[in-house]
Amino acid sequence: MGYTRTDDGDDTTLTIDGTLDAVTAPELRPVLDALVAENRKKIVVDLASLRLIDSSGVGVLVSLFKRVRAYGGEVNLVGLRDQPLAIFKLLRLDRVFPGKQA
Amino acid sequence: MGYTRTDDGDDTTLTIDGTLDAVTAPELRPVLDALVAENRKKIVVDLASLRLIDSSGVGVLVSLFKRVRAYGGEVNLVGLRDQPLAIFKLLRLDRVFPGKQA
Amino acid sequence: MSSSDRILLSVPGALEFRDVAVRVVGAACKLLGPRGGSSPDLAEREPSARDPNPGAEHAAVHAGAELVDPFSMAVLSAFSEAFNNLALHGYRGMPRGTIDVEVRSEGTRHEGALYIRLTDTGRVFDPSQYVEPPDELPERGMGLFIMRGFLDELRYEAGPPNVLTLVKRW
Amino acid sequence: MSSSDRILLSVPGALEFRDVAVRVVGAACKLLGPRGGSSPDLAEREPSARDPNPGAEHAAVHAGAELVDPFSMAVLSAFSEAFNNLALHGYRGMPRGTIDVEVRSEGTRHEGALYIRLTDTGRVFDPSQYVEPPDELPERGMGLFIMRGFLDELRYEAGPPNVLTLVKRW
Ligand SMILES: Nc1ncnc2c1ncn2[C@@H]1O[C@H](COP(=O)(O)OP(=O)(O)O)[C@@H](O)[C@H]1O
Ligand SMILES: Nc1ncnc2c1ncn2[C@@H]1O[C@H](COP(=O)(O)OP(=O)(O)O)[C@@H](O)[C@H]1O
Repeated sequence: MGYTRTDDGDDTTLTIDGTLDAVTAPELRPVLDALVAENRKKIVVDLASLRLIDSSGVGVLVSLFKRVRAYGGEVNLVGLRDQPLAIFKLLRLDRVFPGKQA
Repeated sequence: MGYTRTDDGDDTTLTIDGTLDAVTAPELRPVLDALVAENRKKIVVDLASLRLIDSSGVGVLVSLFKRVRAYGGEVNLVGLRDQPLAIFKLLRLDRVFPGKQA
Repeated sequence: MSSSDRILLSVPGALEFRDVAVRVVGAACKLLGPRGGSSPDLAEREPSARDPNPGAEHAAVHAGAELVDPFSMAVLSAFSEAFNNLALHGYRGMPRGTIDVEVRSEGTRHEGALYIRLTDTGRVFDPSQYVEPPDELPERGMGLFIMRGFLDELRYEAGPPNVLTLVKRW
Repeated sequence: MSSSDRILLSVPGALEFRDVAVRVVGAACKLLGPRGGSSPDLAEREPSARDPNPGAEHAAVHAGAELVDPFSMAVLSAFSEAFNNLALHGYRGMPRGTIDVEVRSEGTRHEGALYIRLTDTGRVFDPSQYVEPPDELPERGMGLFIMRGFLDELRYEAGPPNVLTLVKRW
């Protein structure tokens, strides 16, 4: 799992690639906690290079979504495809998260 | 294993990528036999994208080398690196085949 | 390729061994699954299973291809959750044992099934007893839901050793 | 990670299963080898073994990284030849059995060894009886030379089952 965070004024783009799973999701947690601590209001998570996600990976993204929503911000997912898209569809989360699929 | 053959007048460049091993070397044999049947005299084998070679893979390249040399042609290897380079060095074939390493 | 072909893997029951297990199951999907074929009548199709297209082979070597093919994708997603649960819950606070994985298949080109047996010596946990669906915005409890969603059948025999079998048909 | 950790794989003794075996041994080099560490004093190094650099992880996931690291490269090159020989010569004209692979390691961060045992039920072939060096422009007979060149030790116990052990120290 690798990530890059890019801030552009109020907008933050977080690009995550590789595998987001029980091993790597804890490594991403501090990055997400920082976004929440800084009250970032417009967050785009780009998953076009995400190869594999599991329930732990989904868990950290849902947790980000809920916390950001709680202070009135929004999280958009873009680029979902292949295995990650199938998981989001199965969990019916593709409709919860706004954002375009790849 | 994948390959591309490019002819440019008398020169032929054969690029081999992926894995050249006991499974894939037999797939390459007809391609090499064709070069010999056509009496190609200046052959460059580009191995820069070759990831893994084993003794069967080395065997088909040596066989090409010997057959082409027999009718006065030459085979140059270019781009050898990583595992394939280590194998050629161990077998002392890096000195037999002319050609630059990557 | 014969229907008695099987692939066995045994690793310590810890998360850092999950990646190698996922790779083996990914390869097993190709070798024993609907494309690789498990029955003798599939043997003739084998050469075509090797893709002469360098890009495709590259993808296969690079372990990405199976995440696009829907059969492998479903199997790998379910298997990952099963492995996680054993490593994280099954062996929590217990002496670390192994997770043994056996993959085999049955059937013809047109119809068949892949069976993945996970054997562990951790605590007993029968997934059929756990039926809570995850809430609308779940942060946990999605693993079993994913397994059920992507598989045709989930069998459990309490041990020791415990045996969980994932069944995916084609 | 503890020194009793081991990875076992069992596949049919045929070439098409070589790729999955090579991948498992590649992963084993990382998990049990000099970087992954087999002794308790290596446990603390583990987080650094996970590379936070996305490019590097990409490479590792894509099974290419181990072919650049000299330890893994030597082990994988030797192992590939050993597997080939069993599939092509050991089981030729015999009922196809399995090739069982066990990888374990011993030692500390500074000094240790990786042991790869290949067990088969094919014909008996003691590599120490085969000492012909390949000729200057060899087309075959290089496999054992490669194994000897890249390993520290090659052990053989005639069976059935036959056990060939590849030893690589660090
Ligand atoms: N092998 C197991 N041993 C013990 N408990 C388990 C096992 N697998 C699952 N569980 C229990 O079932 C619950 C639901 O599992 P799951 O749906 O995979 O979600 P998660 O692991 O995200 O909590 C877990 O939280 C755990 O309490
Ligand atoms: N497991 C085995 N069973 C029987 N014969 C073997 C076995 N391994 C190697 N041999 C014999 O030893 C010879 C040399 O092997 P090797 O150096 O690997 O080269 P190659 O396989 O290219 O001929 C082989 O040609 C074969 O006759």
